[in-house]
Amino acid sequence: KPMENRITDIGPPHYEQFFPPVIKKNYGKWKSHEIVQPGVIKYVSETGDVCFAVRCGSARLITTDLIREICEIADKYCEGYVRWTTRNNVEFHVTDEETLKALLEDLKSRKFPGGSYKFPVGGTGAGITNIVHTQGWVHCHTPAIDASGVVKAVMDELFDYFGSHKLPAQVRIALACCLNMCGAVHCSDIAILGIHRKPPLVEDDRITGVCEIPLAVAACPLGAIKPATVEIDGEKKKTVRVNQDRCMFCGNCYTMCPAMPLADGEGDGIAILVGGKISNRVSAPKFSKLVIPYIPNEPPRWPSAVKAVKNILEKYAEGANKYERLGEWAERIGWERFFEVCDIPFTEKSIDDYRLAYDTYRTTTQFKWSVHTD
Amino acid sequence: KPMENRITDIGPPHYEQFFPPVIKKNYGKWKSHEIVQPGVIKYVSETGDVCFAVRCGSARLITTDLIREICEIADKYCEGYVRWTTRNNVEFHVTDEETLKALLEDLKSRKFPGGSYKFPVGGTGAGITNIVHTQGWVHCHTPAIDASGVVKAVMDELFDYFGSHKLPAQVRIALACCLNMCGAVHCSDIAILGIHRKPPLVEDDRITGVCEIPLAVAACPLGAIKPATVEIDGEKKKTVRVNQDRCMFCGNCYTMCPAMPLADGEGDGIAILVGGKISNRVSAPKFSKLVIPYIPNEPPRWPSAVKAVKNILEKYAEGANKYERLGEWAERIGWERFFEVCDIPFTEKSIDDYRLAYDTYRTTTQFKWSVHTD
Amino acid sequence: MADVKKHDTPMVDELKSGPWPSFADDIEQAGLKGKQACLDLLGQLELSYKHKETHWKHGGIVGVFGYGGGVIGRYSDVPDKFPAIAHFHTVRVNQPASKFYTTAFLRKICDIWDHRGSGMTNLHGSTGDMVLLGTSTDQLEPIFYDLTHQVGADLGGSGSNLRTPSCCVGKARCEWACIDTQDICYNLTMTYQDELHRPAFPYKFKFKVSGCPNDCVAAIARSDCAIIGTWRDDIRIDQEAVKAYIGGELKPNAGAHSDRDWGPFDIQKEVIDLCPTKCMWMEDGELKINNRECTRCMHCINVMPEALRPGTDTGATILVGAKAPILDGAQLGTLAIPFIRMDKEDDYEEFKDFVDKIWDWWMEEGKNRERFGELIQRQSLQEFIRRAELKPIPQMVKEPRSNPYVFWREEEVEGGWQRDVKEFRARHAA
Amino acid sequence: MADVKKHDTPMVDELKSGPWPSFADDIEQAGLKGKQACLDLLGQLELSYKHKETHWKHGGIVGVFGYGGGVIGRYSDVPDKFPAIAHFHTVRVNQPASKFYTTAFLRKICDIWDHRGSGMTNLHGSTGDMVLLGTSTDQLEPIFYDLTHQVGADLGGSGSNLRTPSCCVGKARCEWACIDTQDICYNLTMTYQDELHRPAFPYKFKFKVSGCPNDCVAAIARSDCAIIGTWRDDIRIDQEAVKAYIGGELKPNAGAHSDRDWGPFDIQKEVIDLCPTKCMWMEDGELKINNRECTRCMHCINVMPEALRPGTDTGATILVGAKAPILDGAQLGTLAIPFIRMDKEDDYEEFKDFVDKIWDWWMEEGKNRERFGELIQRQSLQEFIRRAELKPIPQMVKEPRSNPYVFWREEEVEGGWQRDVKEFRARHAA
Ligand code: SRM
Ligand code: SRM
Ligand code: SRM
Ligand code: SRM
Ligand code: SF4
Ligand code: SF4
Ligand code: SF4
Ligand code: SF4
Ligand code: SF4
Ligand code: SF4
Ligand code: SF4
Ligand code: SF4
Repeated sequence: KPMENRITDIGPPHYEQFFPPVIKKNYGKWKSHEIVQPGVIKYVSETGDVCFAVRCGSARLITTDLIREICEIADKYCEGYVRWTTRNNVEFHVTDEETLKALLEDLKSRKFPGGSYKFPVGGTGAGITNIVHTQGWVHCHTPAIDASGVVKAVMDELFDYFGSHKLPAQVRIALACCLNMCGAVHCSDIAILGIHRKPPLVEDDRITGVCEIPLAVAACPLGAIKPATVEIDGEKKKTVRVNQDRCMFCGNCYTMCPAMPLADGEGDGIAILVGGKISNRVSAPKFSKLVIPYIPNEPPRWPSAVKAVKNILEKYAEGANKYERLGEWAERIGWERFFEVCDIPFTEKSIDDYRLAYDTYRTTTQFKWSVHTD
Repeated sequence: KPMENRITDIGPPHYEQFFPPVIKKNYGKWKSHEIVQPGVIKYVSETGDVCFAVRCGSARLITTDLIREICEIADKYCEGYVRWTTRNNVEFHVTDEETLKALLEDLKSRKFPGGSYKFPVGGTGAGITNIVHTQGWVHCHTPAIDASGVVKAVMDELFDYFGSHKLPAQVRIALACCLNMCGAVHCSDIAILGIHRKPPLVEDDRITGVCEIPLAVAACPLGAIKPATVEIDGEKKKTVRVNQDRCMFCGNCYTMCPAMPLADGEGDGIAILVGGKISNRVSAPKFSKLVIPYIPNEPPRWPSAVKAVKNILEKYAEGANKYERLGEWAERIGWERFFEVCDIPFTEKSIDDYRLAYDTYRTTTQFKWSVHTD
Repeated sequence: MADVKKHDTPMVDELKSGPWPSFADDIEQAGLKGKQACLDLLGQLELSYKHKETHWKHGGIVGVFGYGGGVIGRYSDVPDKFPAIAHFHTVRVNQPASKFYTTAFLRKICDIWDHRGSGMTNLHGSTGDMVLLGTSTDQLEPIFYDLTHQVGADLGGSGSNLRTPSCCVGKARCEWACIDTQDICYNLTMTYQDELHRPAFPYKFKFKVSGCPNDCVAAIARSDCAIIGTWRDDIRIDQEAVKAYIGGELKPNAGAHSDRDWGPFDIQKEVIDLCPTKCMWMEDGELKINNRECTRCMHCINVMPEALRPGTDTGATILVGAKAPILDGAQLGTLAIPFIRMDKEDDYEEFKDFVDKIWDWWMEEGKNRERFGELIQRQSLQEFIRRAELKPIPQMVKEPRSNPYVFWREEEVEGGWQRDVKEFRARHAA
Repeated sequence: MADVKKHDTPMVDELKSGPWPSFADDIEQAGLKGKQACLDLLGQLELSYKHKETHWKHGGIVGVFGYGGGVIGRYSDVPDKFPAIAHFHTVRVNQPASKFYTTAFLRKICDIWDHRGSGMTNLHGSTGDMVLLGTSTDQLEPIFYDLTHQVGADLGGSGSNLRTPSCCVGKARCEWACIDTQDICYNLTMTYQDELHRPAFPYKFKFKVSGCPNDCVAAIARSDCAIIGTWRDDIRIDQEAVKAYIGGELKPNAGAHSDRDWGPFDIQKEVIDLCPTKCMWMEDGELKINNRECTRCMHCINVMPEALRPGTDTGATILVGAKAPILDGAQLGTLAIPFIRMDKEDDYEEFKDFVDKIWDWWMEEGKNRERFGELIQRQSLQEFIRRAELKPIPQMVKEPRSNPYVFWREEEVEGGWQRDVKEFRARHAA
């Protein structure tokens, strides 16, 4: 009888009931903060109150069992309160150093049977934090890659940077498993993007049953889809045909029409984009730029992609100035130098040919000599 | 009998025969230069030779009489050689200071009956130089404004800056009498541009005789022109109709079809664009940007346009750093501040809505408070 | 529990090692404790690792009565092999603003989800929802009932409607919040419950609220309407603290660079020279700011949080149109309103007026699946300004247009557009 | 001369006053000496000043036998009032490279023009030609005959052909010329006489040659193919001269700022800090440059011409596609070849090979009235690179693309594009 006494449109629970007492009391009164160690931020209020936020990495794809374990910890140290950040890290709040110490020790001690930390502390300051990511093969219908698996592989390799402050500035990594880019892949320091590379299949025998031909045709931003008629078992059926040479694998047709799948084990893979940012600090927000057009899918640990990400991160760490975001660094040294320093082959795939392409052409004689001109 | 002994494709005379001896001898051997006074540049060669170039303003629209006068001067002081610059100034070359002095005095003394200088010396360094311009009402069929008249009016007012080095950097002014922009109006520090503001007329009774309808239709970049049929004296005639609300007055239809004139005494006028540059010095070449969308045509001396140009130039002179071009200054202080400082009302006309418009939208929270937000 | 069936998952198992929290281990543990869905999910993931292709069917439309969103339908395309995840819909639960929780609340969610779902979640989804991952169609109404009745929670958005608004931690913990991000987020969510639950838009629409230009909820990149805190008056300076930074007593950027030796703090190099507007200088040992030239980028404040603070005359900058690349290419938010008061007292009336206007325009003119930013691109920023009844100001653009293709309206042009071609030809022989 | 008729031109007369050379006065003087065309031109101009409209008809096609360009046809639309300019065609005479002249040559031109034309000229046209302004159709062949026979000159370009190439003063007078601009300009003009005189292109095509990145002929903004000198090795430094600048003995920027007191020269502020790549510094009183990071912007050289000079391993950077706004919007030249030798010895073979390739592409694919840069925009920079047989390099772009819409070719993708939908469905139930 779920329809009885139905309540709708009540909206989310009011946030205030979930504030720890120190947060509620000092709401709007915070005066300053200090990251006392990676993952631990101390806040001081105008009232003199102090609050430590302890930030822990999380796989984001977590079970109720793990949530219950988080609750257990929060009950023990944090008066039963806990929070998640905008990048899916877990934050515990304590108000005295002793509890802080105990909490940190406790967190460190908790591991999964396979040996991974349940609650690694970090993600603050000039380091990397949780990778914002999406569903991948765990839930979505359009992915070109997995999400959680790639993220785990990358974070294992970059783990050290999560728990430390040794980069020139914060580095935000994001992953999206298809061009829909659920998340902020289009504006991240390093973006891992799932891409298709084969034009959609067309299921002639099924298409009219599952989608409207005009919608499928209209779905293509490049007009590569045209209505067509085929004979199946002597019967004429309406369907579509794809001008494969005009397809740029955006997947919008499949979003609109289930009879046009793109996914392909051999064709799909990863593109790496870099240099995006969101904050308005120093330079304006920027889009990420495509620097590696394709890396094959290599489950379960995607070694080539992991290596590529790490390489870029480390070259950045070596070369950038303090406070300089990855994209600011690349712009300062010049993109030709970026490709050279990171030893990434430049291909025509990195040249824009979409709607605003002209604005990315180089229209000056200013350029640097590099391996490309040597 | 001009067809007898016909010679064709001989190309221009070879440049070398026109080099003054000192130029010929030191070709490729020049070592350095110094602007000894506005309009006079001293060149020193590796051979030890010296050459002074004296630059004089010119209306560009000049008569053979004036050319003969130039020849007379060149014969007297310059062994019969003279040169024009890429911006239509006249240059005399001498090799010793005495001749230089005599030449300068002579030049200064030559005036037209109305009192204007025939050969004002200047145009070098951090000043203004000749205004690159076009035909205007003196020769072209598409102009929205005159060229020579406007240039004369502006240069009269800015004359002092032609013969001096008091600006922060060079300021290049250009004028084009229509959107075809014959010249470098699209990349000038200050650009004076003739614009139409009424959609083309259509001469139904004449159009098929003077142009091909499909070409006229295809001419419009916005697809505002459609074929149509009208009845004239009971006879059906093919013609075109203009969707006036989609017209942006580019004039391309008139270029393709004489039966679609745009010119209109009330509607036409001047737009001012600023901040373009061409050299690759410090910053990359830039386009000029539209800051005053419309100033009415005010022959013969276009006082409002002259005032607007002078105002911008002087505000720039006050505010810019040494070596800073006008566009670099505007970008440094921010365009909101540019409009404020120059006291130019900002209108929606300055907002791009053409093909690459998105790239000009402000996509950051970074902005300055200005009169516009006060 | 003896009946749970673990699949052979050699590849997925490799994701248990390494230091970063292993979702594989977490899920397997839960599975081994009795949740067949967990084991089947890992099994199907293994198959995806083998085929390098997803094994989920193209989404199906499922939901709860009267709502047009909040549930994403999902079915396995190998249901015979993995029957426990044959149906595997997600339920998007609207998170509390800024994602603080009590353990009591969370436990109740867990109870519901263990009972009626797979026990797997995303905390949180990219938009901000609590994403409950994997249930079957028949459980949807009961889940909704339990959520509303037991924990006072409601569904979030999906489909062509308002999406779940979200915000940064703001005043709850951050000294820089210029607006009350939580209250704004909550207020908008409540005001627009209908828009959130009943798709009536051309496409999705997102609000995100950041307390300052650091934009910790990535509003400028991910929301059709970004509300970002800012201030109009001067940056507050504590000159003593400035001196303490210079003297090395305070750590620059609150210690964000602690694990590398960047040398002693140099206020000139690290703050003054990096200021994008170069509006700061030292004078007689004091830090000076020409606030009129400051663009409030936050850099100096970020570096010296004990010494500098945003002003106190606060409000928000509104940017519109951000979105991911599908289809016209990605957009960052375009500055629409440089400064707007965000007053709790008047229920954000001014802001909501603005929202009404732009939604009216979009609902009237927007094509199917056309994001708000794409409508602006198609019909022009000018049209947006007119429809939103704003004043065009230079702050809306990076730079003025460089092409001369200006649209004039007839009423702006002396004499109008109606001309007599005969008269023209009287002056000008053809 | 008594029969010349001066019109009443009160407005035009106002342009005689003021210091800048008055075209009105010049033309009137010539007219009063007997040239009715001059007076009629001023009369018609006066009428234009009254109507604020041009009084020239839409161009007519006139020219000389066998040439498709070089003359712009022009007729008055008030010929009755101004009969001497009823026909008023312009003749574009190809200027000598860099526009040095002997007075002998100029006088002959004047003689021809006084005899067969209006006596009015533009020295020079925007493209670079000597523009002889105003003659009638019957005079065209005689003028052409006189030009070719008497002064060894030929017509310049107009219409859909190669336009008259032009160049900066270069090695003739400038110490920075990295290429022989005159010789290149002359050589190209001679090589492509056919293309210049006989329209065979989709639209106009312009070459311009500047000796260094200061680009004194505005090649990067005005030519479909810009040839701009540059160098590969190090900037030459004379440390003594550097010291002289620092010491104030030499005037910065060769005296370009002489009429204003900018204070004493500060090499740090005026040179090192303004270097766009920040690749310069002082060390032990010497100026150092990390040449690998230098982008050869010319700034430091411009400021200290006695101390710094371009390197000696010189060649050109080639940029393509610049044009005015009609129709797709203005374009600046796009970097196509970062460095190419420009060798007189081999007749610029490598460069001409490049030209052949891009013209082939344009003539094959270009639409009517489509400029080369518009073809690149329409078919992509990639296609340009392929057709020009270049290697894609990052120097061609400001930044890599930010949208992910990459075109892959079938042969690049493992397994190709032919797939069996049945096989797919065998793995994935629909
Ligand atoms: C907790 C969180 C807000 C929340 O509501 O959850 C947060 C909290 C803080 N941010 Fe943030 N930011 C948070 C996401 C972001 C994001 C959004 C994102 O990454 O998706 C951004 C924009 C990212 C970008 O630019 O690409 C962001 C850009 C900043 C910046 C600008 C840094 C820069 O160099 O550009 C600062 C200033 C700073 O770090 O000095 C900042 C500063 C801060 C401060 C210092 C603010 C304060 O006084 O409380 C907080 C601790 C910083 C730290 O972790 O080192 N926060 N911050 C988010 C933590 C995410 C996480 O789990 O890792
Ligand atoms: C004579 C001429 C070349 C020619 O073949 O005719 C020329 C000659 C010189 N130019 Fe130029 N430039 C000439 C047009 C240009 C142009 C093209 C234009 O204006 O249409 C430009 C690009 C304009 C732009 O950027 O918008 C140009 C940008 C420069 C620059 C870069 C200045 C800058 O601040 O961006 C320099 C370097 C400097 O002045 O320090 C330069 C430097 C020079 C030097 C110093 C080169 C030399 O050593 O001989 C010459 C004297 C400079 C002076 O006049 O102060 N020349 N120069 C042109 C004179 C035009 C005139 O009559 O006024
Ligand atoms: C669950 C979530 C990803 C995640 O793992 O967190 C998600 C999942 C999907 N998104 Fe998304 N989007 C999610 C946040 C986003 C975001 C980020 C955000 O909201 O801040 C974006 C980028 C911002 C934006 O809106 O532009 C985003 C941009 C898209 C797009 C591209 C829209 C565009 O205009 O470019 C699509 C395609 C579509 O709508 O057809 C899409 C479509 C989808 C669909 C519904 C797949 C589809 O083709 O219809 C995905 C369902 C996956 C599944 O099976 O569970 N999703 N999607 C996020 C929502 C969780 C939540 O409610 O909290
Ligand atoms: C005479 C001259 C202007 C001047 O006063 O100096 C000129 C005059 C005309 N130009 Fe031009 N253009 C002249 C240099 C230019 C330049 C500058 C340059 O070449 O460096 C440009 C900009 C650079 C470029 O090519 O993009 C230029 C861009 C145009 C355009 C726009 C082309 C475009 O692709 O955007 C047109 C329109 C057209 O071709 O239909 C045009 C068309 C015209 C026409 C033929 C009018 C027309 O609609 O057909 C003009 C004839 C005027 C007349 O009656 O005398 N003219 N034109 C210049 C040629 C003189 C010479 O040969 O030396
Ligand atoms: S990015 Fe694409 S594949 Fe990944 S969750 Fe979003 S829509 Fe699905
Ligand atoms: S994938 Fe995109 S480009 Fe290719 S056919 Fe489908 S909609 Fe068109
Ligand atoms: S700018 Fe326009 S009106 Fe002026 S000369 Fe060129 S084509 Fe003619
Ligand atoms: S002026 Fe331009 S936009 Fe207007 S109708 Fe003619 S071609 Fe079209
Ligand atoms: S956006 Fe600003 S106010 Fe909000 S958490 Fe980040 S730094 Fe604090
Ligand atoms: S907030 Fe940014 S712009 Fe303002 S003073 Fe600080 S660093 Fe400069
Ligand atoms: S472009 Fe360079 S080489 Fe040519 S004149 Fe100008 S400064 Fe000299
Ligand atoms: S030429 Fe330009 S980039 Fe090179 S060192 Fe000089 S100022 Fe720097």
